Amino acid sequence: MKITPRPAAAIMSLSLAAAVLTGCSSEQAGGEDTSASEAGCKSADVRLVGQVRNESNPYEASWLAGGDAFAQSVGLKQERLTYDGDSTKQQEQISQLLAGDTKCLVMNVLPNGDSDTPPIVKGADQAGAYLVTQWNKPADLKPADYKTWISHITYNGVESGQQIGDALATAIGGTGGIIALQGILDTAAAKDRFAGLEASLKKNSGVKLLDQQAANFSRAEALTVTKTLLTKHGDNVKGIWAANDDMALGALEALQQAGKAGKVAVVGIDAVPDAITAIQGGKMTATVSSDGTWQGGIGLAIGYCVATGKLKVADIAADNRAFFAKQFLVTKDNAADFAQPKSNPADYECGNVFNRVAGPLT
Amino acid sequence: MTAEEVVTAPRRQSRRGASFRDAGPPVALIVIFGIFAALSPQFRSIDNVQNIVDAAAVLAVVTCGITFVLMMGSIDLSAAGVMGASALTVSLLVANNRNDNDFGLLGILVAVLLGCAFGCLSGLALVLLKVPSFMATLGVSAIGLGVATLMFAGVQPNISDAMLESWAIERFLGFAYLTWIAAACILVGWLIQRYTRLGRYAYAIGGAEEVLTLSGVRVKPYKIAVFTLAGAFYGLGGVMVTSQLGAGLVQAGDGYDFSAITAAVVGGTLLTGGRGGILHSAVGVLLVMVLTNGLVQVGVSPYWQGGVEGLIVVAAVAAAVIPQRRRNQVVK
Amino acid sequence: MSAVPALEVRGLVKHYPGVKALDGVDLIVRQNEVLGLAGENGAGKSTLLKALVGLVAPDAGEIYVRGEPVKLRSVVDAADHGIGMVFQEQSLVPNLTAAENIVLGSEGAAVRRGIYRWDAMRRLAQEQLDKIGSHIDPLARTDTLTFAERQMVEIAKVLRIEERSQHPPVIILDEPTSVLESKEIETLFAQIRRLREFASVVFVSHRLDEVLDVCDRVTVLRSGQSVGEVATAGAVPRELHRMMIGSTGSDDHYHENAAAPVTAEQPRLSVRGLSGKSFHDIDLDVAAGEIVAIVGVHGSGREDVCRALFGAEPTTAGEIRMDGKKIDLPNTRAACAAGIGYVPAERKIEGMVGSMSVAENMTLTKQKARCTGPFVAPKKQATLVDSWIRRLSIRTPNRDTAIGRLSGGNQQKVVLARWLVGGDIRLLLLDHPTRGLDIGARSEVYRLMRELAASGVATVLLADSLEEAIGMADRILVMNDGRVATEVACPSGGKPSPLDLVKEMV
Amino acid sequence: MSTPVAVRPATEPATVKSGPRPVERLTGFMPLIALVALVAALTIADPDFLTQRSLTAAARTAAPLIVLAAGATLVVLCGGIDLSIAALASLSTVLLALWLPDLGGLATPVVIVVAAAIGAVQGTAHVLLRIPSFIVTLGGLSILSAVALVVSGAGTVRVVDDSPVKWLDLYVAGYVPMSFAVAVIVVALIAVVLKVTPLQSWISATGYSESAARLAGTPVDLVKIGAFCVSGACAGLAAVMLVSRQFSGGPTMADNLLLPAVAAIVVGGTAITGGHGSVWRSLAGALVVTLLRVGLPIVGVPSAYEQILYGAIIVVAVALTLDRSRVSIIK
Repeated sequence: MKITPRPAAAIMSLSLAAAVLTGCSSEQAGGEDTSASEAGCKSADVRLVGQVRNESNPYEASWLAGGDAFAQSVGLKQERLTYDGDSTKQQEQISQLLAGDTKCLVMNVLPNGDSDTPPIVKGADQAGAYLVTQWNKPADLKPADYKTWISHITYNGVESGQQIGDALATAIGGTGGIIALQGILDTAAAKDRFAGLEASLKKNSGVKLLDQQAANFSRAEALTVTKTLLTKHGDNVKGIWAANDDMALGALEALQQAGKAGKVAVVGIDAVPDAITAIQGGKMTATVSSDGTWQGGIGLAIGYCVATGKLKVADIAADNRAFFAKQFLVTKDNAADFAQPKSNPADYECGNVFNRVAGPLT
Repeated sequence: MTAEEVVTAPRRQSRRGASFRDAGPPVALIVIFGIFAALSPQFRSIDNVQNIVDAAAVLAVVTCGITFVLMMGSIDLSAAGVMGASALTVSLLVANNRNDNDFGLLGILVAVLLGCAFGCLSGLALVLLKVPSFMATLGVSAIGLGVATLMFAGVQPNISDAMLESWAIERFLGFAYLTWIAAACILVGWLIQRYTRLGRYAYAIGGAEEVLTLSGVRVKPYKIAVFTLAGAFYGLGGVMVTSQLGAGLVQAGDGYDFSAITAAVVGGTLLTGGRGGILHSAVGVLLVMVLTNGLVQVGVSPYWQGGVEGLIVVAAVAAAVIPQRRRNQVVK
Repeated sequence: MSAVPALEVRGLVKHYPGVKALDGVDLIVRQNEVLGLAGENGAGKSTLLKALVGLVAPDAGEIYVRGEPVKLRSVVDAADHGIGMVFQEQSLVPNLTAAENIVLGSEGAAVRRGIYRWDAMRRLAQEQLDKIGSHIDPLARTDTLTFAERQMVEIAKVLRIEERSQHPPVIILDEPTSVLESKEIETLFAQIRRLREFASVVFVSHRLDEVLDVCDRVTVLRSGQSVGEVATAGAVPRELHRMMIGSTGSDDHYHENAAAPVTAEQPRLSVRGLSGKSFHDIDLDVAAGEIVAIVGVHGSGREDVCRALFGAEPTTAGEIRMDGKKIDLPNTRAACAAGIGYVPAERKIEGMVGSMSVAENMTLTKQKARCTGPFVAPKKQATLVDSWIRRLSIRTPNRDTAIGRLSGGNQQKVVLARWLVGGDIRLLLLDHPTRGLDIGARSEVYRLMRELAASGVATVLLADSLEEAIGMADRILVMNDGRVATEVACPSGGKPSPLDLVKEMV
Repeated sequence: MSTPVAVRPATEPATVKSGPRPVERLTGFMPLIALVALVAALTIADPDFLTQRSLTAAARTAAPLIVLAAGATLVVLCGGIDLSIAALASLSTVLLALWLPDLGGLATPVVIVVAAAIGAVQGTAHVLLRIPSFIVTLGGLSILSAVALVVSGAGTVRVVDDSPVKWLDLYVAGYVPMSFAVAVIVVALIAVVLKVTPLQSWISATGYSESAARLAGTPVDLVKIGAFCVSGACAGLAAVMLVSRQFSGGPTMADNLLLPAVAAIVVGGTAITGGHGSVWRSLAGALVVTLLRVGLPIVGVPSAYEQILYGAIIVVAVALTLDRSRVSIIK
């Protein structure tokens, strides 16, 4: 046993003891009063933050690009935050961000999963930062209950899952076996989309789900899983339903390697450029557009409008506080329209920000 | 003078070749293969066996690299980052949709060399900064991912290079070209391990590093060289993933670091170094792939697959070590 | 004989924290001679040797090779100057073949451009092994060889230095005979004499008769200084011993005068029919205060019996009784609790925790001795450890020094003290307790064993040599192929001769 | 039976007093120095970073990582590694979220005990089956993740009434987040228990030279199982902190904390080969890692460069903090 004192340990223990002696409180002291001040920010004072998982996939890269485009249109710069699909890192970044100056802070956030939304919302609400969230939130958490959580935007996963399911059924002529590639199992997107597929299967009784495996939204995993399933089910596989385009593209590679390119129909969701190209080239059957560029811009636009006072939270219709955005089934017929993601400044006018509402969140 | 140990008793164990303890993993492989084959007729089909071997290609190449590092008693977690960087590099250098480059084989070579460079960086951090390999390679992995993200720049590069694409699609004697490349890597790896100073020293460093120093061997350059060699394998692995996916992904190497270590260890390479080798690892890779494939084939729920796989890996290693259990044995 | 010495050392000084290891050592190794180096444990031999092969940078003083002053920065440096050493702690890579170990660091024709040529390597290694008359398979993995075989490989390896330097080499042998068999020792001595034809040899051994036998001249070190030089012709061990310890040594090397008569009626340890993987049907009784040595060749199973008695080796049959009470030894904990102590042969690996302090090593087993309730009592520990440091004359800067920094003998004393601090030791199992120790340290260990026996501790000894077994034991068990071949009484004054024992061992 | 032994009368006191040398003192402080240097660098990059609120947020953020790293440090000190901590923490968040409605305040201790038990099971498997801890815990990682997925129905489990864990979200003295205070108390507790009991000796001996420890009669197996057990308990506590912060439990919630936790241990200067280090070092290491994870993007480093910087800084930090005098060979 070493008896030499450890200075570091001593300092830590002392500060700890001091802390315990002084008692506890429920609120952090020293923070300024941060009740949301409706409106009143000068355009130049607004701080725009876009947070997504990473910059290394096309969808989220286009999201950030959309955010940049909007910020430029109002003469600001978007701060980009990425958290590598790491829930804890996302929370840590948010809480660190909210520990700074939050007066005119506008955040357009893609929560990693449903469970990540509540603490973000709570933190933003306490700090008085304007928040727009997208994709993931628990059903019972509603923006309408909060002052600065302006809106939650998502796409109807059940609907898109069903749409591509139907497209797939049509493509294989209404009968035959298909396999499904699921996303990360504990995300709402994965579950909703799969629920959509199940609904579609009910409708198309000739289509049989041979197998379903998780490929975690990953192109590489989808490749391996598809190869395995192809050998397992052989020629019975007429179609592949993938919960996103990355997996669909992985499945396409697997088909090509198995010498079955073109013989099996593939559908996905997200309308990433590669998928659009594949659809145009006839390799893929269908996808559903979820416009990343628009998502990146619109979240900031809504927040900016509220922060600068051009829009009042109280005036926003209840249906617009949490809504499904319009999505489009992309097939060979209309693929050309989606080939180039474009940012339309008119979408971001404060009067137009809710133009793409397809319906209230159910 | 007195004589105490005059006569040496007859020896029982073999002194040269493979010993009993090397038999564990192959036996486990055969047993697990047998179980799956009995459970699922699809599993034992020729197609599926081809599929398993093809699917093992990339993991085999990555494991070749990691095996050398593990033999030294170090560890390497840089595969994910290095593969990402090399995947992006190769996809931007061969014919692709992002730029007009069309360097073909040269591009592949550059990607492999980049892998070497990253490996070298890990080695330098270990040798010069004396950072344990666990952290050094973790840091290099992060750097690799960062470099890959820089090159990615928001648009996925899709390759259109006929040769690189053909690697994943064309077949020779029933197996994809990639599989033959992996087989070649295993052969090269084995030759390096058996017939070069680099390979033998890697093995010796794992056995008794201080002795090498005492014998006047400068260990440091060999350590760097081993990491560089491993980096080359990861670089090639990144190229192979790009060939399979038809696009350069930052996530090309996701998960390969831990799978490769698992495969190597399941094959009988010790994490403490000094034992095992390329052939052990090849068996380990097959074992892991048979497991992954077999679980899907017999229809284990996707929720449980990971768990069952973990359980079987632990059981396989346990079964392999039981014959050599001794009291007072050190297990880290 | 040329006038310029092959190797000369002048005024070498080396300090370690709290210890002056070398205090102005002078040494001359002439060409074509065998120089013996003698000195007690801690006299500075190891440090001096390390300085000669570039492992230790001296604080002051010069080293001259053939008259030229040199700075030796590494083993390679030393080898380039023709200085090579066979290390006491074996320096072979266990998972390489013997051949690779022999050529390691100077592969020559065996490796071309980094590519191995196994045939050439095997031939090269075979040549080296032939030189010393060893029949080891060059392609055997080193960890499958016995200790003695490994030592031969090591000597074969250092002889490679002949190829490395154009000048006559200087070869240092640090305790090369400590575990060799007599035949091998003879071979080694023949080899040393052959070496003398073209090289200089520095021979270090704790066996003074060996030193006198093979060396031309002996330099004696004491407390980091060279205290004398003796031509071996006509010298007697006693004279050397006197120079080493600075006074006349006692003839009673094994302290037989201190041997206490054994009077216990009931055996302290009683083993019946003990069987395990490498031993069968062992019967063994050790009375309190008795020292029983077990002798046998390699593979006789005596080490395993010893470990089995400590719960470190599984047994398949038989019973063990302590003071008449049957005990179970599923693990080492149980053995410790039963008052059994074990001093392993591989001190550095199994005996001590090199990074931990003397105090921690000493109290590692008998934690109660330094604790009050479940807590460590620093004062109690300090008093306890310091008292044992004094009682066993352990040379250490203080109780918080890492044990790895002490000399071998002092390390061994700490390891022994570990079993004594609890005050509840009843049976000590000593596996080569004096391996690698020199006369002085050995003598102290012997004396300690005697005192422990006198106070009633039963001892099982696996001795370093038959001589030691005969000198120390009250009774000797001879083991052969896992079984007890015979039992020989060994009372003071009626000691058997080594030959009697060897007969039974084979 | 006692056996007095007096070998030789003491002629002179054999011990000399000498404290640790200045260099040794400095290496003890290195993790702290690295921490301060990092804060300074971040402040230079963005002067707004050094505010009380910002530091408080960082401390709160770091709490679960500190606890995870502290527990795993014990395993590392024993010469092993625990790769299952993050997966175990994830599973624990799910269990806590599921049990909170029924057990209320009791759920917290129950979850910690369950997590400790799972850790002990892994330790036992490692010790009894003689499988390297790397493999056991890697297997444990997969198994625990699978269990978490199944138990949670592959979804997030919301905590509607989080009052039983809300106390962790309070602030001590207005400035110090309760979770951070708890984390420091845990570290202090572990450190003190180790220091005042023989455990410190046993753990170092096991980590540095297991065979020597065993032959000295040290309860090596128990020490190892105990280390895994504490590591599990810490994972459970980290899970409680995460739930209190996140208002829910999720089967993958803490998974990404594995490598940061290991990084924290090593950045703190604990030898990954075992035998040398301390939980205090891991505390400092966890703070460094947290600042890197959170601070770099906040001060405006772009994502790609952030990863590059993270990799480079962590390597340099380890180079600074590792006490090489205690470790002869760096693997």
